[in-house]
Amino acid sequence: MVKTIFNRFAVSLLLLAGAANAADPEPVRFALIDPLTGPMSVVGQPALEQLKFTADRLNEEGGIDGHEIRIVGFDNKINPQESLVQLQKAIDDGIRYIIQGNGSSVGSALLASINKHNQRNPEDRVVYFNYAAIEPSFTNERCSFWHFRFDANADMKMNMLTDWVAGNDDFKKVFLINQDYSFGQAVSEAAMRMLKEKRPDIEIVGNIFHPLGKVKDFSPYISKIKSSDADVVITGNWGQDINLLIKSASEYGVDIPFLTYYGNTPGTITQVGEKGVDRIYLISEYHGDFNDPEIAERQENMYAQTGWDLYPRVSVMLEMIKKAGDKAGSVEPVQLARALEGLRFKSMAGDVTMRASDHQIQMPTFISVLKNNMSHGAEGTDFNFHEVAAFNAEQATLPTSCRMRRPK
Amino acid sequence: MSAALSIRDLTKNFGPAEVIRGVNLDVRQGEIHAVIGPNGAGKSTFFNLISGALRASGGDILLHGERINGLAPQDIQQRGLARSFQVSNVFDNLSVFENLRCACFKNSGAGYVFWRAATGMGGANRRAEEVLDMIGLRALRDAPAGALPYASQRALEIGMTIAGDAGVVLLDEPTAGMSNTETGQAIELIRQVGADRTLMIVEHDMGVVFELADRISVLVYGEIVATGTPEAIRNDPRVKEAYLGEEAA
Amino acid sequence: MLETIVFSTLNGVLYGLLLFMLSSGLTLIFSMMGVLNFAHASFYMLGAYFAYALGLHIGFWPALFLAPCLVAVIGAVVERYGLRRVHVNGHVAELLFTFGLAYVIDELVHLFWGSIPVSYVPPDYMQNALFTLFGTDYSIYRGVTMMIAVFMFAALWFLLKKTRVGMMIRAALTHGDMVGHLGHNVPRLFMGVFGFGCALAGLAGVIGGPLLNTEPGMAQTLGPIVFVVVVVGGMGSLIGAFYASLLIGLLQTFFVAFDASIADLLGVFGVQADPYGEVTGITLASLAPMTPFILLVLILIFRPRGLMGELEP
Amino acid sequence: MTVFRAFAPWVISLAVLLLLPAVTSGSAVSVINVIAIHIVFALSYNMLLGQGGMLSFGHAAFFGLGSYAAIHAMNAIGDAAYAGTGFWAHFPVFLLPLVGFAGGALVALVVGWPFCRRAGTAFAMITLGLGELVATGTQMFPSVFGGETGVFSNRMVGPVWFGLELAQPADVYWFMAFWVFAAVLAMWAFTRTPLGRLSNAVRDNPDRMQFIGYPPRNVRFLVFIASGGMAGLAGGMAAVNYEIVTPESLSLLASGLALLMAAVGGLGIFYGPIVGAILVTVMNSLLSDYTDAAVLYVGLVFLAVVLFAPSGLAGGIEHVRQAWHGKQVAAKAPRWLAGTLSVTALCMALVLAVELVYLLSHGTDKLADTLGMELDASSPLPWAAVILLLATGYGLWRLTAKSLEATS
Repeated sequence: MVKTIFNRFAVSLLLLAGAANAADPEPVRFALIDPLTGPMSVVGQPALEQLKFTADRLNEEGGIDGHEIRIVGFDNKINPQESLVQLQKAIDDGIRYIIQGNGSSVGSALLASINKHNQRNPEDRVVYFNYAAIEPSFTNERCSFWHFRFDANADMKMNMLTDWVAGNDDFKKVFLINQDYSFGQAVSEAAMRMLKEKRPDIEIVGNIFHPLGKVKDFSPYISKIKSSDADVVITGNWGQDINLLIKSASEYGVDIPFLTYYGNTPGTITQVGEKGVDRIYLISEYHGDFNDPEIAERQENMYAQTGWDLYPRVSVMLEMIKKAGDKAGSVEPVQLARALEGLRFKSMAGDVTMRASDHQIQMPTFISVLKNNMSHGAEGTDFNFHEVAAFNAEQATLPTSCRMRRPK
Repeated sequence: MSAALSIRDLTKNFGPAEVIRGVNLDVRQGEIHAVIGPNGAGKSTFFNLISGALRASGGDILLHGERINGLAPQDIQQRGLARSFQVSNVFDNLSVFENLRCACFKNSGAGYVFWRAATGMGGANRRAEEVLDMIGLRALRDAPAGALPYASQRALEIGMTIAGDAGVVLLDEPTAGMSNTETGQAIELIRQVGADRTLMIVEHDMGVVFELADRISVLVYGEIVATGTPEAIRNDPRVKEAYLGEEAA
Repeated sequence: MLETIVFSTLNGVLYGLLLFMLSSGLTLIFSMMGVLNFAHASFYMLGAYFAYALGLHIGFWPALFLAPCLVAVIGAVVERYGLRRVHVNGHVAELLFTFGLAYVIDELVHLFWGSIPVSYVPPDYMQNALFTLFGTDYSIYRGVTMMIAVFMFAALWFLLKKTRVGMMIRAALTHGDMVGHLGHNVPRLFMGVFGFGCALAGLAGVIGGPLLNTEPGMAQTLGPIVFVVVVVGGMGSLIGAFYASLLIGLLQTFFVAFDASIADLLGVFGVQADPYGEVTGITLASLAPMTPFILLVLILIFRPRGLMGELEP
Repeated sequence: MTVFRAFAPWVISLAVLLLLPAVTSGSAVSVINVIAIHIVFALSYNMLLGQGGMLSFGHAAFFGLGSYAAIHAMNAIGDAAYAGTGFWAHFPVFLLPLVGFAGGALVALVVGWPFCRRAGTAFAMITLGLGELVATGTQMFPSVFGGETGVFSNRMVGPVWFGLELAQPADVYWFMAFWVFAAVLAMWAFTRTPLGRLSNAVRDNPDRMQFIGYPPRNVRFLVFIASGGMAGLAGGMAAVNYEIVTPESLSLLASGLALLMAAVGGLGIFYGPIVGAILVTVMNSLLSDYTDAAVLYVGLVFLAVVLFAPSGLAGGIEHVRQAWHGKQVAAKAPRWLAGTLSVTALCMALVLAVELVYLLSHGTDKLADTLGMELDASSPLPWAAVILLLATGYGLWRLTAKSLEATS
């Protein structure tokens, strides 16, 4: 108690000093540990650019509790071991906030390592903000006070997808195609389980796995889908595996919806273009309609400045961190983390909450489909995702098995 | 006198071409036996068959009365028959001494030892040093074998062949491409080697042959046309016609 | 059922032909120079990217011819100033060189064209259906691809059997050392062959780019499979490479088509097994992309000279 | 004197290992720990390529499987220590690299025999196949390899040795120091044994081996096992360092890394791979902080070494050392100087060119920013600089070459 009062006192002093002369309080730094070089940088760079883009805006509004926001990129080549080396570098640089998203393997490594670090170094804690690693266990059995997830986890997404499928009576036959590794298997397992309880009459006409990123020619898989005459395909594929899948689908004139998690990976729209129209369905935290002119303007500026599209999730994450910091009146990790628990926020998509019990964000989610001639195209094209269904935070939520252990 | 090495009806054909056609030959214990013959007579093939580099098409090869045809080269080597090569065939990046020592390991019981230092393998080292002196390369002990002058490489070649203490040694043109002085030294070396061994030599240089050999066999187009003492061979009409005559012509 | 078989065959053959276009060049290079060029797939990628970049300005067809020539030039330069230099240090050094080269080319492509796949597509009229079978249309482009591949095979065959250069090359394939004695300029011959081989890879890239995406990772994923084709086909045998390509293509597609799990196979022998078990649940489909490498290992163990090779690598 | 000569390197390196922590800061230590792992990995690779003449593209399989063996053992220790009974309860984490060794050696023993029939291209291809199969296979058995998220554990369990809690990287350093020293010593000793010598002989001339009583295959096989074991030992060190093992650790990339390090350092000389491991590791984990073309530079360094310095960096060191013993330093110094200058000039030209291209294609350039330079790719000036540097470098190069011909 005394300590916090003292802190507030100290901070307000610093603020006064800042007001008096230009000597600002020292900046608060965030380390983004993601692939920034090599082929996979396509998923890391957009996040880095978005963070910087948003940071500039927030700094004009005074940064976090008067501290300027600085984003530092650490390249992990999407390799878990390398990530831990980079994590150690960041920590030794005195950075206490880690941001990462790509690859549940990296996420798992960081989560485990950061937990151990905080347990072994009670005096300097590190907090991990996760914007895309959607492995459910991170906010269930493996949940941790030091980890916050700003994306709906795989099960939540599947829950909404299956709700949507179940709600549409034209869908009688579902085909599942996924990459043959833990995530792909989880997706297929969840889909089968949820569809069975929501629409027992729906028939799973196919459930196949193909190795991760090794398939060059998807036509054999497509002809399987075709011969099964399914009404809808559900896939957790990402990267080349989604591009190639959609391309051969259109080549063979398979005109059924492909419900995807990652239909919006940078490059997909460029690659798939017209072929994806009315074919790629996407479940994500936002859509490409940009009805709100302010957000639309942001999208335009973002693309003009960085060559990447707006990354709503990442932007929201940083804004919520700022709000928490302002609320806590501190950039000290434990206090900021406490303030972030249960924090409510109004995002472009609606009301968002960081659930205290498992640090899993609760946010509105949309299902959208790729359309042409959109007013705000993605990747400099005229294509973008148009909303077809919306779920508010309450519909999106799922219970958690997390039993959070908090620092005293 | 018992035969150290005896060959019975040995034949070898590559497809239709019959290179060795029923060779019969006895090499006596302790003698120096030379095999001569015009080019393409099949001398090298003959050696390759005996040393196991090639498989015979027919016939038998007996080492001290024990069949060795069909065995792998290393097994033949283990039974006490070693051979040298016409073109130097050493371990280029190893020092002269290492070359010899590697050749000694097997027979000094060092096998595939990886728990003791090579320097600790007394037997192999002693033997290697002996051979080193014998072939007169003491001065070049630590030079990489690949960098040796030609004659020294030939000497090393012979050294590696005898290092394993084989009772029967096959030398394939040991003096090929040497100067006269070098040849002289080589002859000395071969004499030494032959002192306590059975030796079989393929050689083009008639001088060397007639100086060294106890007995000579003449191989012409895959057949032994004559076997006997140097004198006998000199005066053998068939040899004259088949070989020396050809030389004269 | 019939439908599946027909399409699996069509797809398998197409994929196989693509593989052959890609690996025929390497077979030449490998058999003549003993160089197992690790960067071969990278030249294939260069072909695709060049065709894309040129196509933006001069159209699809001109690019189709120009891009491979560009690749050939680069290949020749690499041979002249790179390979020839390391050749004296033996095959391992050559392998290392091409290994590093592949690494660098991939990064350069990444540097020039970015990490996002480029939209390299054939002209629209070629995306229409060539014919429609069982309600599935088969695009003109796939047909054209097949034609070009077959044509290339025929041309190669003619070149090797009927022309003087071809004779030299075939001589070198079997008795590499002899050609030098015949008074031919072996270094230049090597440079030519290497460039030519790279051009073939480039052509494969031009054709394959639109079918299999044009992205910086395309070389890495296809590279090893090319080796499989060459090794399985056998050193010095184009026909072998041809069969090996088709074999791999068909194997992969049919494995996908009829994905029986190990449990099912056991079931045939009356053994009951959990169809979703970790081991027993493995399906042929999930094995499909591993088949080339299983094939590679088995061939090298049991028939090292490959299907139709004269001598071991 | 000669005795001192023999022991000097070991005494010195031991001293360095003991003094290093005193002179290095926090972040350096974690990188050093990785270097230690890579040193053992690279040396084990050189047992195959440098000593035995076997070019392998699947060496990471042994590293990775050793790693998995060790991490599972670590979990076993954790469970047993919790229960307080069983063999593992008394097994110190400190000895886990031995488990890794056993794992690696065992795998090599099982798969090795058919591989070792021939060296050269056949061996390279078959190990490539092995690498691909293992890498793909790991994704199929989540229960063993933990799927995408890998297997994670906690190293602070079981009996503590030498008072090493292994909490901080600083503790781990001593663990690493011990094992890297032990492993290097062991592998050096191996080269002095009859088998070590025979492996060199097999490399030089397999055909002759049979005629001195050894089938080459046996020798290769034994070396293969030893090398696989050592790779596994490195894997065990990695397991303790990262406390997580993911399928990436047996990917082809990892195999390539071993090759890269060994070749850059120098295959012919025993300590070559050590030099290579240090350089490559540092480049990998630090370069990307300063430039986005980091991977490219690593590749270029590798190419340059293969082209111009077949005996690697260690070859250069040996060159200098011999000159030193031969008292020719003074004579050679100017040539060396010129050579160094020309190389630096060429490198600068190359780097400048690369960064300029990067600027053109990506709009921004990290290196320029970090150096605080104002690069303008559109103006001819920087390009002129490139040409100039190239010319200078090439000129100097010719000069040194000429002087070489003159002297020799």
